[in-house]
Amino acid sequence: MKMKRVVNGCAMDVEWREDSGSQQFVVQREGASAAPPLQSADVQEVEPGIYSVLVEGRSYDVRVEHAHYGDFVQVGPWRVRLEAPVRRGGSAAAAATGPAKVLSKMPGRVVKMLVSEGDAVTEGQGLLVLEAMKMQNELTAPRAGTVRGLAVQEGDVVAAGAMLCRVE
Amino acid sequence: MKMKRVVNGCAMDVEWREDSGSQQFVVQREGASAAPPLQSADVQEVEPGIYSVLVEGRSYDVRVEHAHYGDFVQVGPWRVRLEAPVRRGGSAAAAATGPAKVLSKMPGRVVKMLVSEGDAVTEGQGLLVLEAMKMQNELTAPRAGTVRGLAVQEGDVVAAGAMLCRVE
Amino acid sequence: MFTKVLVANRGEIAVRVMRALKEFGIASVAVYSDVDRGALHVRMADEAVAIGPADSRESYLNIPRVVDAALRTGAQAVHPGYGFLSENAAFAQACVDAGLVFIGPSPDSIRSMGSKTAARAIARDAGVPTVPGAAGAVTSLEEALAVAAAVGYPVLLKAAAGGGGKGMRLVESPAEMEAALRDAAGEAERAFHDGRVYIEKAVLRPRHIEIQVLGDQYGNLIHLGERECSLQRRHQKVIEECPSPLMREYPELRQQMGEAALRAARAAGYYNAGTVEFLVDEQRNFYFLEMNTRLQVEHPVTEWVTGLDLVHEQLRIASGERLTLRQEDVRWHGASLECRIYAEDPENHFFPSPGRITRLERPAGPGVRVDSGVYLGWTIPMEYDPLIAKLSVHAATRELAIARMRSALEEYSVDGVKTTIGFFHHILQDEEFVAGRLHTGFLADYFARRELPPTPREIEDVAALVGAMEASRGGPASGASAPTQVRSLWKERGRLRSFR
Amino acid sequence: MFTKVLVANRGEIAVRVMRALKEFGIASVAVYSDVDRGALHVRMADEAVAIGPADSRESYLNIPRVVDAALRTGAQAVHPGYGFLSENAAFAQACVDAGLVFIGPSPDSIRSMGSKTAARAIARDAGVPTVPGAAGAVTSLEEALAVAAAVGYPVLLKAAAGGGGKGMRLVESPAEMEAALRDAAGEAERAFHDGRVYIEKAVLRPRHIEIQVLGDQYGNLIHLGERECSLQRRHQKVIEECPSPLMREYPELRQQMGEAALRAARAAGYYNAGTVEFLVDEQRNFYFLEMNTRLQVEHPVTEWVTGLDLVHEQLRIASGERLTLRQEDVRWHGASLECRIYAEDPENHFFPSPGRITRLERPAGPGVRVDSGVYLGWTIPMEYDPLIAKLSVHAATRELAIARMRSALEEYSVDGVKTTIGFFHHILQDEEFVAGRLHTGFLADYFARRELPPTPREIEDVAALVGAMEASRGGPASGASAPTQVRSLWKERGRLRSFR
Repeated sequence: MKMKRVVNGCAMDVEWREDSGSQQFVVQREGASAAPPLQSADVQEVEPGIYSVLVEGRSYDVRVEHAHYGDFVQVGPWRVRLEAPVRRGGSAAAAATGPAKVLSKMPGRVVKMLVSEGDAVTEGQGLLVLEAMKMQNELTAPRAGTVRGLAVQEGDVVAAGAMLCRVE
Repeated sequence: MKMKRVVNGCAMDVEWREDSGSQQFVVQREGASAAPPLQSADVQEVEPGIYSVLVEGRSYDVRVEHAHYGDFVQVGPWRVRLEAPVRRGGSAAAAATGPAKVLSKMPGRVVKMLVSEGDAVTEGQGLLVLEAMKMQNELTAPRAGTVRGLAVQEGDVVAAGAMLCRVE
Repeated sequence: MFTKVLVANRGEIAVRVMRALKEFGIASVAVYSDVDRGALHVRMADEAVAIGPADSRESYLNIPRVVDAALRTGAQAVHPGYGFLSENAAFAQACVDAGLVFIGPSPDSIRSMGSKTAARAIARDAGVPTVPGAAGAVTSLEEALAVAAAVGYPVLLKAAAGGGGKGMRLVESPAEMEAALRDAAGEAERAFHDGRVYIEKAVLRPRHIEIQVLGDQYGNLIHLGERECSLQRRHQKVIEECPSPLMREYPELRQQMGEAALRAARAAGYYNAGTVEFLVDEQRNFYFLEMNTRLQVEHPVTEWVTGLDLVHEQLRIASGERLTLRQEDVRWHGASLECRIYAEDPENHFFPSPGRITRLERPAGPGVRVDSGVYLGWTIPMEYDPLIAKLSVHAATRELAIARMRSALEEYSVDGVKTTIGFFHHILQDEEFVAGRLHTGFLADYFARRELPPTPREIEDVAALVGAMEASRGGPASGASAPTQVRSLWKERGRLRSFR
Repeated sequence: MFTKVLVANRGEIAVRVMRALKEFGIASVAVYSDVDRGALHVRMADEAVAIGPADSRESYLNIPRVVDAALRTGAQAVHPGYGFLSENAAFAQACVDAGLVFIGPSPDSIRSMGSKTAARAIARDAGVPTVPGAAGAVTSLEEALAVAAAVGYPVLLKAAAGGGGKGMRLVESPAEMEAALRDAAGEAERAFHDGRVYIEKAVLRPRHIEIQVLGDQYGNLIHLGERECSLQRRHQKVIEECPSPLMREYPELRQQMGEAALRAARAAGYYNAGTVEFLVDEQRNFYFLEMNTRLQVEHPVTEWVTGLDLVHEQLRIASGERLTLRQEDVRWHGASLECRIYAEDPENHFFPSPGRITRLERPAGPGVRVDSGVYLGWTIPMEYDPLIAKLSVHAATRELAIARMRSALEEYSVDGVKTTIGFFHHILQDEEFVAGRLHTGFLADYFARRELPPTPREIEDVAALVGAMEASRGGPASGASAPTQVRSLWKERGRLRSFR
């Protein structure tokens, strides 16, 4: 099997084959010129999403977390961010220039609106204040533009990742 | 809803109705003449198979276990055996007189056969020796009769609940 | 001893108190708000009473409802935990008036120590050093400027009624005073319904060290030594320890500060468990800061090193027993640390991260203690404090305690919410921390200077392999690119091997 | 200190040793058999080496494979845990010969204490009382009958080479001797490949009390007090505690037995951690039983009361450090109990119950320690010891420790295998146990006399309700009878209410 993964922001090609129970695998970092070593791994899923991995005798306890704030692989004390590869020319590039979505980073209650639909805002200007767990957080405009599609009002409870408005 | 349950060997009729979030319920023991009290319960499944139950203000942490050795309800420190009601004239009655199955009570390895197919045995006579976790256990004939359908031999590994033979 | 006690709290502290009640054979009554119906403290209690909606002003802070719950269930006493109503003199008084024992000090002690200005006056009169500053709350900008000029800048503005960093502002020059005063008063008003603010000289790079005291209702008072709580973010403690690294160098300080704490507590007529907080400057001068008239979050580190159970002691004292322990019986063994595991994102200004716990594994083994208020599958509500659990350890030395804590943090995993677990793991490897050079600005410095070690290549390789294997099976993190897009690495390496 | 250590064991003790290694910054190497590939000790290790099939004779008991694993991974030392090769002098010798440090006593000490007859002779020569009996193994029925007649019936037959109750038989009259001798020798042969058996006078209703000793390689030896291990089934300990309830009444006994243990250990040239086991009769005479030349399963209770970490001490001693602790530094605080949580059915002669753990919740909080070798989802193999975990507690008094243990047992839940959790919960409510009237026949008496309290009606009601609700949703325990079969209880009670 072959697969591209983005690990801690670095694209990697992973190739592995089953070899009588254990896996032979190679990981090539994008842009790296040196040939990566062929390694032998024994990967056991001991619980759903939890793996015991032996690589050349070294033992790693690996735990995959899929959460609303992203996908992570915890390898012992190391926390590694995992992403699927972004298609070239896809939304990542568009996001920098197109309308910016303002998403809630956490579940919370909207305790104060600082702008109204159609307001012009500068980058970094406060849009609204969310409160969760006795802490208030001001969400700011990711770019200059006009507030559109304002989806919340004071007192609303929003989920993590909820769209609050766009700045166009 | 109404349902029959056998709790610690005692058949009980349970009836309950949803009443704005909490349950009104009645439990009648089979053969009891006194009218059972109507009680109010708030039953919340906090995790699959784990319930927080409030009955008239008293809090019970309830945990249902379904295992190969039976169904149990753990209520705080109390462990209660739970069975579905046996149909009248069903297999329970038949078991006392018909062929008796000899089942393995635990996973283990057959370390010694004490009888052969077709042997006549008396009640309590040793049939075979199972070993698990460094402990040997002799399985005995539940009744007098003839050994039939012997399904294992020395060295076999058997699962809990596996049919080992019948005594007819 | 009591036969039934209501615990007027939630989360880990309610669970911790209920464990002690059970050990004493005392029935426990939980109170809960609508979002806490399935909370661990409700599940652990013998009885539970609903007291209102999620908003704590309508439930956990609602005095009549809590008192009513105690009376209706026949509880003889109320344990307030920490936070919520624990330092509310009106609540303590309401309990007493209703014939309930308040498991804590007298309403009078709470009242006198609850006002920071009054507490400072009590301490000063008892001969306990305090930070130079105004005797009472300032009433005008002019007065504030005059006091600041007299004690010298920088100065701190503090809420007279509160704690936890709310209403606190550092003022470095007269020009900043007006805005700071307005902000501090506003925040204090919102947090404590009391906008009064007082001024103190700002102690630079101070340690925050507190003394645990314990007293019975017959005037016997002892101290159980110190806890160093200098590691704070937003004036909230995150790591606490005993002994303080300072006491290792200057052991006489424990006795000096202990005696000062006892003078302050005695002046307030204090009984039950309480904590006297001090600032300690770089010359090891210590200044009375405030008294917390309740059990502290971080009491486990004192329990580890003294071998005492503070909630057991609280129950004995509240039921009228005399202290059997004398000051000379108190001994300190080894070293203990506590990390507060919060549902917060330490990489993003400790942003709260409420949500559902989808996986939970807790550390165990020798010298490891977890005080937790959550369980697998529980949704941490957004309405309350983000404390998930307190992880504390004990070992022979501070070095071993740090090593034990690091191991325990590695064993700890909570999925579904962000936590401070990884943050602590980094902190405990920090040279300054390991050297014990602590002060309340430590974390700000740390974030500015820290360089996280790069993830080793072998770790990334393992992560990439597992991530790829999971994605290839259509796991949640798939979005796999088509196999043809990836070049064969075997071919490139010219290592075409035959695989069985 | 070492930089890499191989742990020649599995289960909870391998995990416990690895935790200590990590705290010392030492890399750990696990060994595992085929069925243990996913075991917790493999997951926790830094490196792991497969050493053979499930049958422990081909893996965990295979000396060349274990030594080879240590050499190949570059480990400098081997920790044997308990059981398996831990008391095998040939293994200790093989380690030494391969240039590896064996973390334990010298091969010579193991050898001399490994033979029970030789150990008894050493003890006797050192002035430590032993149970009257034959000086060596008996070689004929005639000799056995003569010895038994000399010391008086009842007598005990014991395997010269082994422990753990294997090859042990009580003989109450000459008529029973022949069969008992044959059985004991056969069992000893199978268990230890050594059929030799010796005879001792049977001490009636004895307590089993052992003394923990600790010595360095320079002749310094101290004892860490006793553990009472009288609660046994099939000669296997199930509950251990410190202090022994006997020592509360007769505190001088600790010193007397401690000194006797040190004499025996000194005579064997003993170093590292070891345990001297005694029988104590009803007149408080104590008799040397045997010496266990390794860490004991129940070492946590000693760690709780002394505040020491025995594995840390083992590592220090093995690496050549001197004991820094003197006898007068050892102090005992509070009381500790340990319950061994086995995958067994206590209601059915402690039948083993291997299987997959489908749900797991472990107790936590102050004074609670869990040493576990399993995890949620792990299938406990049928090939090894059924010990799942050791639950130990510490509190100020034995009464509070018992209460704390009961609470902890209530918090503990393991589904998918039967366990001894509920059994312990009952035992800890037993009057005789609470009174501390312990002896090695306690459990046999207990099973004969105990009357389990009937399940309260309210508990059955709740169980019936939850069971019925679950079944009504088609849960696994359904097999629901048709609704029409059940009479309406509302109608019968004449309480037709209107429900919204």
